[in-house]
Amino acid sequence: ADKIALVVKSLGNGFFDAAHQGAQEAAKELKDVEIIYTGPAKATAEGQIEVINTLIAQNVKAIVISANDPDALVPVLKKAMSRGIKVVSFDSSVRKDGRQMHLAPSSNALIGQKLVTMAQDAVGKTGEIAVLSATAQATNQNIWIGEMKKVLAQPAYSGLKLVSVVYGDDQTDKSYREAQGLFKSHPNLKAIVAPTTVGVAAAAKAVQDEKKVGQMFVTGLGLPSEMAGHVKSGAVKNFAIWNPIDLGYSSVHAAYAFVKGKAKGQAGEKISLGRVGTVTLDKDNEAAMAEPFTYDGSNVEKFAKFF
Amino acid sequence: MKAFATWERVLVGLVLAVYLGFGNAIDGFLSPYALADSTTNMSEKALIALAMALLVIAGEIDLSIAAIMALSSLAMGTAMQAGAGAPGMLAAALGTGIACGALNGWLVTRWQLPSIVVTIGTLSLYRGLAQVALGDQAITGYPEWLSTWGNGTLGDLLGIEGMIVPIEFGVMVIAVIGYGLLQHRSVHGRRIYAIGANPVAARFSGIAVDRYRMALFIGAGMMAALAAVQLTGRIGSTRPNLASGWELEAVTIVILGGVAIEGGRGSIIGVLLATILLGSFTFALGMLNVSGIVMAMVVGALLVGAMVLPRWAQYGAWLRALRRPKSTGTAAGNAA
Amino acid sequence: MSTAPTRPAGPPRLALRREWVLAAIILAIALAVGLRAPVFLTLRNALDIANDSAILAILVMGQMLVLLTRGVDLSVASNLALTGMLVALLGKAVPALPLPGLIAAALAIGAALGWLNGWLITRFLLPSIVVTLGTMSVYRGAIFVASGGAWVNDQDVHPLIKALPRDTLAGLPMLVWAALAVIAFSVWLLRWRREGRELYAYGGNPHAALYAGIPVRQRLVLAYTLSGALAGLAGLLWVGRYAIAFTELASGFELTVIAACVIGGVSIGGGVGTVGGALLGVLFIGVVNAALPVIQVSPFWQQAIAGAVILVSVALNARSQRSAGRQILEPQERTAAPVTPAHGAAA
Amino acid sequence: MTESTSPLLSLRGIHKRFGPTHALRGVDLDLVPGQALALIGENGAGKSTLVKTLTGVHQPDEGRILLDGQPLRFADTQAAQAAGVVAVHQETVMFEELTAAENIFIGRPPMKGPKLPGLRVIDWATMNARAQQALDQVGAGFAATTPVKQLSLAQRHLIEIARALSQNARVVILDEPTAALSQSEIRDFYGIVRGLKARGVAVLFITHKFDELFAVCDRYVVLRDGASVGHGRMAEADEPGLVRLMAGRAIEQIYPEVRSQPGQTVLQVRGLSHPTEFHDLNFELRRGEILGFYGLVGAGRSEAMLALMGLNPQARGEIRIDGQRVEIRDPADAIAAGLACVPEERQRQGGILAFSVRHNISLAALAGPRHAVHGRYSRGPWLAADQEGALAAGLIERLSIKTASQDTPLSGLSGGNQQKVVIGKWLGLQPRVVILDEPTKGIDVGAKQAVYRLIAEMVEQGLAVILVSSELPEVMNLAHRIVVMKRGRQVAEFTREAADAETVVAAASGLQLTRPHLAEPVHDAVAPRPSTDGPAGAALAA
Ligand SMILES: Nc1ncnc2c1ncn2[C@@H]1O[C@H](COP(=O)(O)OP(=O)(O)OP(=O)(O)O)[C@@H](O)[C@H]1O
Ligand SMILES: Nc1ncnc2c1ncn2[C@@H]1O[C@H](COP(=O)(O)OP(=O)(O)OP(=O)(O)O)[C@@H](O)[C@H]1O
Ligand SMILES: [Mg+2]
Ligand SMILES: [Mg+2]
Repeated sequence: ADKIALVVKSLGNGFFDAAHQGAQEAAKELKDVEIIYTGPAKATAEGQIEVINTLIAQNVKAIVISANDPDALVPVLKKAMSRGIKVVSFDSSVRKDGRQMHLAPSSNALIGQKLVTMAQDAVGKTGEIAVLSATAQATNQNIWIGEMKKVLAQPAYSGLKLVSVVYGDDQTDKSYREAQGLFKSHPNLKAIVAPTTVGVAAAAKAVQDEKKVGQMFVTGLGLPSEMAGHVKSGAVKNFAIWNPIDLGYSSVHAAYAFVKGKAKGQAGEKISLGRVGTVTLDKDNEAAMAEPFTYDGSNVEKFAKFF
Repeated sequence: MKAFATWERVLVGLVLAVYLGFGNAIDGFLSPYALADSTTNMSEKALIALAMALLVIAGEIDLSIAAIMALSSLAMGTAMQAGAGAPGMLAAALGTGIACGALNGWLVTRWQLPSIVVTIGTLSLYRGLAQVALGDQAITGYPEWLSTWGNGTLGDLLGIEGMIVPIEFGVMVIAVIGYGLLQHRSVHGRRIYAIGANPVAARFSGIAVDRYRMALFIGAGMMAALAAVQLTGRIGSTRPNLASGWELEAVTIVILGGVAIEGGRGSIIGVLLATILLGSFTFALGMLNVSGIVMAMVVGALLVGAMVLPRWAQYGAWLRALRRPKSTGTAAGNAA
Repeated sequence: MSTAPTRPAGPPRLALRREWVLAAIILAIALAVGLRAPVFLTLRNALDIANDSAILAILVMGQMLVLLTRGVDLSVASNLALTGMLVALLGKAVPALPLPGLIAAALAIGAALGWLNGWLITRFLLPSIVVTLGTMSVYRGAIFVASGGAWVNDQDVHPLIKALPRDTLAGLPMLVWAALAVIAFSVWLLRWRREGRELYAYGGNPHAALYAGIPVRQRLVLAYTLSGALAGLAGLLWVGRYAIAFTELASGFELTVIAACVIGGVSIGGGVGTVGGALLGVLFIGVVNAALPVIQVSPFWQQAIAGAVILVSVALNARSQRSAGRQILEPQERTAAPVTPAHGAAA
Repeated sequence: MTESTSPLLSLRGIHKRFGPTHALRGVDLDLVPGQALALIGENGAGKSTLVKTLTGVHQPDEGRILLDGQPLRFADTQAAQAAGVVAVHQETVMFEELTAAENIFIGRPPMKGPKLPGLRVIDWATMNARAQQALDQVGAGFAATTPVKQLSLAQRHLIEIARALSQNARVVILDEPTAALSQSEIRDFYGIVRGLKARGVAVLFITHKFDELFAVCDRYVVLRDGASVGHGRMAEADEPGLVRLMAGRAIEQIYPEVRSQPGQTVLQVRGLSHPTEFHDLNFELRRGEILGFYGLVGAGRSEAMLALMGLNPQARGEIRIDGQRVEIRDPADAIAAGLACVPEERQRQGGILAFSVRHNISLAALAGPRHAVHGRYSRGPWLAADQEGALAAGLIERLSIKTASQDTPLSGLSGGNQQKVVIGKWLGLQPRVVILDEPTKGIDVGAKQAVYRLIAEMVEQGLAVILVSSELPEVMNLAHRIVVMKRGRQVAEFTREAADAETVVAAASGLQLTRPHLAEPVHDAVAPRPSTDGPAGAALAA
């Protein structure tokens, strides 16, 4: 069987475990594929490089990776490609010359839009909102925050005021404290938008503990399994996430297409992603899978069983 | 102090066991490419581990060493952005490493503070400064020569076809030889042992203890800068979290190499062997697709196990050692 | 000074002056921040800080016991996370378990992990920094193995665990009560119990402790076991407070714990440190942590500031702890005779 | 003192090995209630090892310990204490951060509270009161609640003795208890030992000072190379005889004749002062001269010597070598200027226990480029094993250091031999001025004689020596001139001819010569103590 390696930012993260589940689904479908699910102990580029070196030594056919650093992985991935290994990045991208294609879970513009509309759904037309991000360096976080700012600049959202961006470093305690800090420094805050699964759960917990349920809402990107409780408590009205299972599934399909030579990595090329459909590569060899899916009280319980 | 004591023999045995055992069990583990790749695992860490080894032998420790790497890399990147060429970039990196090391050394010698506390503080400070300067940005677009240094092979450098030994490995070998000569064959090495074993007596013997401590911290800063240059070259980008957690890996290598954490004992050969052992062992585990966190766990267990096994048989070793009157190591050092 | 001061019965209260200085600094910071953001000086905020500091205080009490014996326990954060995870898993598997059972389980698991450190250190005569560096990785990895890398989420955390830190008693959250209980226990142990005094003795002079007939090995194992048990308790509270358990929980927190001890004047060299001082160290970190977001210091600055604070406080500590010398000359003569040598003038 | 009293504690055929070292080879001795037994032997004879065996620190490899005729084994120090065997060890056993009372009751504080052992707490009041009682018994003039870190070395020894007393011990072992005590304290100490004997305690007394043995001991046992080689009644023994037994040969003249005549001035010290330790010291030293520094323990001599070596940053003053003013900020400066110092605390300041004998000897000789011998034992910055080995071999031979090999770690040598190594370290450096701070502290007669010969030899070769000593005979017999210090001040200076024991002691202790007794207890510099009466002049008789 062809070995396809799924390299994630770090292991022990529900999101990537779900992606792994999708990858296994794809492998079952594609028959002669074996998935290696791996990642470093800490979410660093250096750790991923060590992992990739061992994958190269194993002669895997393809590497599907969510990068901790878009640039740092380029040299080692180039080495991999020079030894005939196909490289597809997903979720968090690798610079263009370090991979054959990138499969974004969704387009950044769509996510930015989604985050703002969810905030508006929660608090209404006017109010102060704040962003609780992961680390200050997280690429995708910063792009999404940038997109949000673009959307907020539109007249339709002029009532919403982004008062602060704070960083919880994807640590529960720090995120929690940052959320509390927001309550104090911005007494009129209406919503916290956290485009990170750790942050959104911690912020929801803080809202609950501060007994601010109903006055203040948390929204953002989160996993149904982690958020179900908070939706029930009322701290969270809605949140969104792309479907990580589908993302893992699609990435493996894309990688397989490269392994079998069905895809070459040219702009405009169409790549089939099995049951998810087909995507088209843009000039940077990037493609977006789908727009994020919104979860609320009506459907969260159902999805919480999956991821 | 003998360069090849019992512990080094144990390490040689373990290294052989890894190469023979895993070489048989894993396809391609002994292929030239895999061997060459596996050295990237260790080359930069060896540089900081060597500097750390000397510090630990002298009874000190530098937990900020990886943070210095981040700051040095940042300085180099900033120099590049300011239009500096290769000499300017290297000077910026080394200068920063030396400055950081000097600050550590100054705090330790001038204020007579325990280095473990000082460097926990400077660890936060240096990484924090890198974060202040870079924020959410990264510095990229490093020139080709730097990338070659980090990723190239000696074959590329010397024009020999098929010589796939990475340049970084070559640098490591040179550093090991240099440190080995310094520590085992020079007067300075002897004095460093003396400082670690009994700083008070060393001072009474006319050794400028604080000057040596200062030099060792500065040396650690320089090695961190060198490692940072290589690592930056290898990955082509600078971020505030560069090499995060490497300080503990360096300490692990040093201890596994048989350097006594209380100072006064240890060998460079041991550090080299420990570097190779850890590098090859984690590479082999990686090829078995053991996940990173479990690998860290195995390495932790290896560290404890390696220390425990030789003592397993000595029942009551603990009491015996306490009974031997010994000079008050660290306490005396602080009092001096 | 040759006349010994007579003082009331009890152990010497060390470095009293230094502790007042630290308290004054903390007060000054709080007031300065309060000027810019009055919300900082409310009772509510004080309670928040107490709440945030409670877990740190519990861990610091344990760490202090170990530091007193010239050791260090780098594995506390991993122990906390592993115990937290195991208790969360236990709570998930046995929903009927009552709260005392959960607390007992947390204490027992934590104590067992701490005991292992102590056993390795004393049985094989290993330096604590090495052993706990190793077990730090081992315990962390064990979380991954135990949980299969999966998270225990809000809805899976045992409701009693979640409720524990939030419940209040007499107006104070249980989290704070737990910390107070641990502090009381530490005072009792270190001031009123033989075991506690012997930890000071051992830390001051390990070699002599053996001659003095102190059961050294038991005492060391006790220190590590207690540090572990308190880490276990902290793990339960942590998981309850944040309603989540995962592999990277509290990673890196050991350095904060040690920093709090050091700021509070507990010596890395052993034998020196008081409960009061350590608590001030905790409070200091709590106040600074709470102040930074409130006065809207850029998050990028936080780590650098934390580092600088540690350095300044240890430097100040070192200064005030520097001994005044032996003073062979009689004081009145000393003041009478100027220091500058009369003969030295003709150089 | 009759022979008929049956022994309380007996040792029969005790053997103890440390790896290749056979430290005890068949020791027999009996301790009788109400008597003091002197244990005599050269350095490394095994005295301390025997003590540790008796107190449960070490287990004997062979042989039996009998208490009241019953064989028993002391598993640890606690077991020995429980059986009433208590020791004041050679190395001080103190906890600096704790109070005197806690030190006395460490490991066995009085407890109070409910019957449940887990809930009982320390009874501070009782403990302090009982500790104060024990301290008063030994004449210590400080409060039991004083933290030990505020006390002097001598006061710490008193605490140790108080600890032994407070344990109602049946057997008290004193391993060189007087090494750090001043003359007057030693006399007080005799009273304490006599008190112990009067209470029916069996005392084992170890010291290298014979006058003490004759003053308080009833019987003796001589140990040589780990075996008992003689025993008898103190009253029937004489010093030369004991020395012969100890050394296995006769040692006649302990003090060599110092024949050298002082030449031109090498070292001049002017106005050496320190804010708290000493004030306005002025002296000079000539080639081939031995300058004695006498004073009571704690007079500040060591501190002054540290200042000469650049180890006392607060010290001020002018130092000239050959008339040239030198700046000394660090020992390296001092060594470059030709000064060398054998410090007082051998294990902490002098040698590196983990280093081999060779490496200890060569440590200073591998000196920096500023020193005369630079490059002689190394090739540039590189080590030269043969030169180093030759240096070590030469000094081991010259000082007759007893060691298995050059590679033996210093920790494997006895105290006297360690001291020789530390002195030897400096001889390799060929200094101009050698400072010896209590060079014979805790070493045996044989070793002392060797050290004295060495000193004489050094000055004959033109070196200048400063000899700091608290033993009057030492300075009286060796020094050309004697400087006396008292409480940090230089109070008198004598030439050898002009000095007599009484005058010198009087100067050191600040007593008027017209006073009838010299024995009037002297206020120790570090901590004045109330007077207790001791027998007159006994200590000075040697
Ligand atoms: N723990 C130990 N390990 C190895 N050798 C030891 C140990 N303790 C003592 N020895 C050796 O045993 C011998 C006897 O030493 P011991 O300390 O008993 O001598 P001592 O008679 O007390 O001498 P001193 O008068 O110098 O105190 C010495 O050769 C010493 O080096
Ligand atoms: N109160 C004390 N605190 C700390 N160290 C002490 C104290 N008293 C004595 N010492 C140490 O013990 C050693 C012997 O002390 P000592 O009383 O002999 O004083 P000294 O300054 O050396 O005077 P001298 O050599 O004239 O006796 C000193 O080197 C000193 O380091
Ligand atoms: Mg002895
Ligand atoms: Mg002295």
